[in-house]
Amino acid sequence: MIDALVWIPASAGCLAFVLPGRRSREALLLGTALAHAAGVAIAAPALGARAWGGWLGLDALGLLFLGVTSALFAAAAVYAVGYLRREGAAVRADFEEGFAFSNEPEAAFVGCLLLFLASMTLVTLARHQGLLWVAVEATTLATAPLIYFHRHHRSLEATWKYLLVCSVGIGLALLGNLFLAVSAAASGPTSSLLLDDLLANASQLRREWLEPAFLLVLVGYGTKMGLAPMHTWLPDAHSEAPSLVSALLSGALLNCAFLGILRFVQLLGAAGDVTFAAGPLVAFGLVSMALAALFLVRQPDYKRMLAYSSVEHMGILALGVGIGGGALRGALFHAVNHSLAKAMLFLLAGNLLARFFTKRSADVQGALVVAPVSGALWIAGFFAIVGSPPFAPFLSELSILRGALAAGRSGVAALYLALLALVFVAMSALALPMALGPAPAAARRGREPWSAIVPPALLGAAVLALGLWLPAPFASLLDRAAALLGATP
Amino acid sequence: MQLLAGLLFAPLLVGLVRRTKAIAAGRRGDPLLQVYADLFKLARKGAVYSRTTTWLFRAGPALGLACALAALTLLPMGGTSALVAFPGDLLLLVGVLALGRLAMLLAALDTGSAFAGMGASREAWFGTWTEPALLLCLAALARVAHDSSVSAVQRALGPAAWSASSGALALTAASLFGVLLAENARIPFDDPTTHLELTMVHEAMVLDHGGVDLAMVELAAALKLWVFASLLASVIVPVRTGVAGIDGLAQLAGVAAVGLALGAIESTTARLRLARVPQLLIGIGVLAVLGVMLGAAPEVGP
Amino acid sequence: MTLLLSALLVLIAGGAGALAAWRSERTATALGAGGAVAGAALGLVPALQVLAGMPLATLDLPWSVPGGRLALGVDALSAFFLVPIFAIGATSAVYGSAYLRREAGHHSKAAFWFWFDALLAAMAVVVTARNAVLFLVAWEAMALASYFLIVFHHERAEVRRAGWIYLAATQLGTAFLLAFFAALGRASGSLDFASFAARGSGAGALFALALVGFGTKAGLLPFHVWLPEAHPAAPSPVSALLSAVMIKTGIYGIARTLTWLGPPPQSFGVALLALGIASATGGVLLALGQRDLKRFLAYSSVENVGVIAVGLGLGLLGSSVHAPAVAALGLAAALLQVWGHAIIKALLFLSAGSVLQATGGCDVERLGGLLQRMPLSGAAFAVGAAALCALPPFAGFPAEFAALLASFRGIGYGSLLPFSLVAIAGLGMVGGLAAAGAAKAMGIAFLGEPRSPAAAAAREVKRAMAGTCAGLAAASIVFGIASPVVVRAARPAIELIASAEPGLDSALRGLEALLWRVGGFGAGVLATAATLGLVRRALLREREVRVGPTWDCGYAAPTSRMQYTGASLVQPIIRQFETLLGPTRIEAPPVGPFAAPARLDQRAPDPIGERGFAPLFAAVDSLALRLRWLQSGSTHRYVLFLVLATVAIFFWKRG
Amino acid sequence: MRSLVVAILATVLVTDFRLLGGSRLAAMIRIAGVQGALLGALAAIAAGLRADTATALALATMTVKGLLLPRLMLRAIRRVEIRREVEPLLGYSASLGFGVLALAVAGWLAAGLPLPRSDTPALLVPASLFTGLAGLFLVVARRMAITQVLGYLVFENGIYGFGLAIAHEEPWLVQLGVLLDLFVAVFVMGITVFHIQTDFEHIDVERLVALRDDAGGRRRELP
Repeated sequence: MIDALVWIPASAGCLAFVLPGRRSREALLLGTALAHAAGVAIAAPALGARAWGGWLGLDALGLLFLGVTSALFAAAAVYAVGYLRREGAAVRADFEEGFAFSNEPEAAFVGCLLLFLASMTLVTLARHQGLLWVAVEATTLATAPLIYFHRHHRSLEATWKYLLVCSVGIGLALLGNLFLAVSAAASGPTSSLLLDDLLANASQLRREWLEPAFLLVLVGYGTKMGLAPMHTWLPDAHSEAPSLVSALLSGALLNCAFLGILRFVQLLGAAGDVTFAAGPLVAFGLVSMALAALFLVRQPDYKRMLAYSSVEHMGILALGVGIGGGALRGALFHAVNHSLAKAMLFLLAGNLLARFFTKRSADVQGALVVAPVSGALWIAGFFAIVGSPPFAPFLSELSILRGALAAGRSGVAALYLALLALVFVAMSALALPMALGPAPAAARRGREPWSAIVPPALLGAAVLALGLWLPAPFASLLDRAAALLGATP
Repeated sequence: MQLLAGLLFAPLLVGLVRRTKAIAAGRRGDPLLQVYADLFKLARKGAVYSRTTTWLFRAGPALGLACALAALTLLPMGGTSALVAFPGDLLLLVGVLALGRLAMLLAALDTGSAFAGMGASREAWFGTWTEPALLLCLAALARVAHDSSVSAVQRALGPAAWSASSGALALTAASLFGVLLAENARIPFDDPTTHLELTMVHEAMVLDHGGVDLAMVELAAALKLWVFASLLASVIVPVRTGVAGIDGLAQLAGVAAVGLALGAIESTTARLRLARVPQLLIGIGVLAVLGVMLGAAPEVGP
Repeated sequence: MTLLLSALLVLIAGGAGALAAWRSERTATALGAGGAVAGAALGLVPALQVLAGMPLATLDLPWSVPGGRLALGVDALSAFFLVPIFAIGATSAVYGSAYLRREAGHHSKAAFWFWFDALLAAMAVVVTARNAVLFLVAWEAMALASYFLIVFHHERAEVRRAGWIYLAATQLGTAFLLAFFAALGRASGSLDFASFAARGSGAGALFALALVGFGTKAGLLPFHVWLPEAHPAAPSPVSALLSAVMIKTGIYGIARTLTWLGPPPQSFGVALLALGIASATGGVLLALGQRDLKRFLAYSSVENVGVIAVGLGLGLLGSSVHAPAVAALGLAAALLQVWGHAIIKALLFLSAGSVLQATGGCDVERLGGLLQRMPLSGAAFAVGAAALCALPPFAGFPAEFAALLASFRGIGYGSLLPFSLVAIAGLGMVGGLAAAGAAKAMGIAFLGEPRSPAAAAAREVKRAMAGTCAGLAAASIVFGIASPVVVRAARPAIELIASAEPGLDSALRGLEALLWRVGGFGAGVLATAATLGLVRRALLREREVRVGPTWDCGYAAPTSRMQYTGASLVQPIIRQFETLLGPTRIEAPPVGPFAAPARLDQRAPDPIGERGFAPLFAAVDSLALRLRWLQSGSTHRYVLFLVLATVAIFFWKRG
Repeated sequence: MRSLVVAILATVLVTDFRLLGGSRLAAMIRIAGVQGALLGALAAIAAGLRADTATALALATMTVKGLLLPRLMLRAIRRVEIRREVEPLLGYSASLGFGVLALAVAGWLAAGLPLPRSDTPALLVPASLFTGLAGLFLVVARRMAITQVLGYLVFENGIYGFGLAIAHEEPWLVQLGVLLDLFVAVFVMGITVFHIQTDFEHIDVERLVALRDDAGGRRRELP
């Protein structure tokens, strides 16, 4: 049953390549997004379901990320309809350097988008470490053409860096998975890379292989997740990709890589060796936060700003998981919050780009005047992403802080707070002046299309609602997901 | 009692000072009662007001005089309690004096005159130093007397207190005398008789006042001098027989002595350069701090 | 509690209604301002009830966010802070509805009222929250709402900059509060205020965190830098609300913290006293040099908050040596100042707003003669200026009296002697400097001749605005005379802070009696002055009264440019402190026979901002720029980082 | 049989050093192909698999790694007329020095990783780790994009070699993973490189550094 969640977007994706006509492709995209969301809603109560002989399965952790992915994809799909109509296939002039370029064929774009969804769904459903790895690799394959949508040299460069750096990372992750296989081989004849088997026999896993396996996977998937210092591809890819792709990359793809790491944390936890994971996770978390914060200071490009902010938040996630306990639950909550808020901001960045024709934040001013809804949402999104109440990231960041203090790590907590404050100061100096002030004459005014406003508005409403009220099913899902990783509530 | 004495004798004190100076300078000087005559003459005059001024200019002198009178009601005479006496009235004394000063400052600025502005500037400047110094003096007295009411302080500052903490009281008295000089626009801080515009402080502020307003200003100034002199006399004349008359007379004598001393100083000292004034005032403040520190051993418990 | 909740609802509804009615400015204003006034009136009732001694049920509902509970309660301390929030809130709303009508531009007045009402509601929740998450949410909502109010005129670059400084400062402060609450909740595992029990160890660190966090909001000295930027940038009714009420939530936070940390050690009192004296003297010194009336008032707020901190410090010192008289007087001084300063600063900021609207500027050197042109607003400002100097019988004096009396009492306790001396000297100094400042603000801006055509053309502002100021002026006199009523109202709050020190109650009753006398005396002074005024009038009745130009030693043709300027008025004072303040003058004297025109600029630097925070930010900035080579665009390097990270982590965990 | 395995592994090591010291692009691509073919042969004899599985695996590997990928890359360089020198960022002798060091490190790492099955050739783990390190070195220390792809290919050869050590546990998944990875990486990267070389000849394609943060001129004043 749950395998349909993979099949539907996969087949739709293949179909999109051959389907003629824009309308039909739009219908396919929206229909698949809707079907996927509906499928997730139907599958949600059936936690524990298995398919493909145990290679696929739905647990709390997977459902958490699957739900986010599905929601984000729905938002991006709606946005994409308007976006593709605006972009068109004609040759256009680049607004930064003035040369002419054309876009990728729309069919390829939509098809890759749908395959991207399929591969991400596979990541969240995979119950086999090898399959998980294959799925993560598949996301790379599906996203490369998406980043190279605008066929010009900057996006090509970004794609190239994305491919090269992430492939090396993924290669390391593969090595890690091979190490895991060695570790499992020692545990008996029934060994396999099926997660359920591994968890059941976790105590017999060989530590001397399991631990390096974790380190390799941490670095490998960490590259894809955007942990510093392996994050280097991320600002380029996020800034050059179309905004809705950036939204999916930042909001959904990074989470998928994070899930890959979490599966190993789960294994280490089951093997009683979770303390081994703590140190590297906290270290990568803090380094990511610190580097991102420093690169946010005076960051001239607002899409890169959002990208570095993603690095920072991935650092927060790693930190939270590394600390464990209450911080772990906070980190999972934060992953959801970050996805919603960041996707919202990237979509809005696309709106601003369409109005101001520049990615330099210094040249964007008076968004509230030029595009009142996008401007207001941009401010709201800014406050959400930096963790101001009443938005949900505040709650998750507070949970992580409390977790750190409860674990007796005052130094880490102090550093964490200081870096959050630095990020706030740096980002507020960039993001707020974009919305405020008088508008430049060059900006395009006029009514904003609903497809460009409704998705970010809904994402913003979601992140606001979660900041005010956690629905009981969501809270219990968080609890169960955290329990899978060994956190005692 | 004090109110009566103050109203009666304050102009006399001013006259006494002037007379002393005159004699020291080898002149005969005005009659002692000349100040009264001046005041009456002014009170009967008409007035010229600047177009620039507002009601504040007219209210200033009245408020200033009211403050001086109020200060007077806080002062005891000869061991009897003052008209208004309660713990903490020392602070009220400082408060009303400051209110009077602000009233005069604003009235001066209301004229828009450059001289008045200059006077106000200097008055405000000195005030920033005299106010803490005065408070510290009073703190020292309160410490010795274990009370923060002027009346109680006066009662307590008898020979016993002097013998117990003579050093503290002497320092405080010296400091208080310094504050008196500064607050009342006396040499070496200001020259009450000068009319060289660039050097004066208090007089510059009242240049535009005339008639009954000037009378009020002059009377207020005289009363202020009386208040300080009387306070100082309470410290330096530790005659506490318990008989109000004798103590009162002793206090009056003390006031007179202060007046004579003032005259003597003004005859022998030159006015300080403006820039040096704060240094002297800080010195006065330090004396007061020492006075507090040297005060009686701290009491135990509440 | 129902009333408080309905007050919050009315506020939120008013704000939302104003936003919904954004098409019609008039409707939006009516809904927004009306909502603020109605909500404030509703909210005042429970606050006053509690102050009158009627306990109020607390609200405690589960809240699904981690660590959160929807817990609200109004105890004496909350109620004491609620009263100014609602009272000044309503006053500012009334004033603002008239004020905003003349503010041109493309600003959304609907948004203004939305944030205004939201700010009131958030402040009310801040002082009544009984759960840390709820508190922090309200605290940040307060910061956000005030930020949007401050950047109302965001078409001006300096306003945006001021808003950013405010936002950054408040966020840095909040970081400390996050740490504070998280650490406080660690022992009990809960973030409910009720579970924050006294803890022996670590209280000092907790108090330090709270002091920085709340001190930033309150505007205590090293953390005050946002205040002189934000308050002048905001529209005046907002400045009034910020300065009179919002910064007091920082004081509330400190007071609330003290109820959790158990009997305070001496160091708490010393810290507060030190911060307080530094803020009071530093604030007033920095205020003196300002040309902008609203900036002056903002620095003056730093001073006044400093006086509150001095009061708290003295109170805690008294508590620490079990001197109930000192404790009671100190804490009473602090709380008296909370109300007193709320009235004074609201009055002054609103009057400054009237000046701004009447003349188009707030630079005192371009004002003058306004008392003649705006009699009611000017008179109100005069009262406010006198109150600002803490003179009897105006609103500032009762607190000053109590604080000084506390220090005088403190002299009697050996260990408190040095602190008392510092407090006395500091407060005395502040009093003198404040008088100079008030003379500058009042004397240069309102008196004398107008220094610019705009000032000469000024007319009295709308009746609603001038009337509001006059009402506040009257309130400031009434407060100065009837302050014992406030002490009585504050008594249970003081007992909460001082954790039931024995003897506190009688000391407070004693203070009430004293303050009645002080008030009566002050009233007497005013009455005497009035009588003297009558005497004067009687004397002048039969005399010739002429009106002419200012005599000014006989200059026949005075111009307004010959007047003493504000800068020269305070110049001798400022120069004495140049070592602290940094250079205040930029001089280019004429040189040589064919000299270029000479220049003399007076500046009013903020040494903390210029020599403290600016270099710090510059250092972070340069560090950030120096690391940029990491992102050099070279894939070779990027892969190298990846490999190095792998190698490093293997050496760390496996080496 | 055992000596044959050792001989193959030793040859792999030699190819690694040849790659580190190589300067002619086409030759290096061929060497990498040879390396892939050797590993394919290794799969057939050393993995302890059933004969049919082993044969299939070896054939697949040899085809893809030994023939397909090198041909693809050779075609790419012929089509777009890339310079034939590899343009080292680090000199050849230093590269060889690094090789010696990396070999030592690989040996040290392998010593800490005892394989569960005793019948695995002892040289397998250090040789594959070394190959992986050599590949990464090529990615980092050779300037051109095409050599980075080549380096990646060698890196993957190393991982593949390691995968042989456990091929009996997870035969299909491991190999499929490796091949898929290669497909993604080399195929997509190849296309990308092709694009880089053909579409944008006017740009200095060897230095893809337009996207960066250290550009000095683009500073923004803090408000």
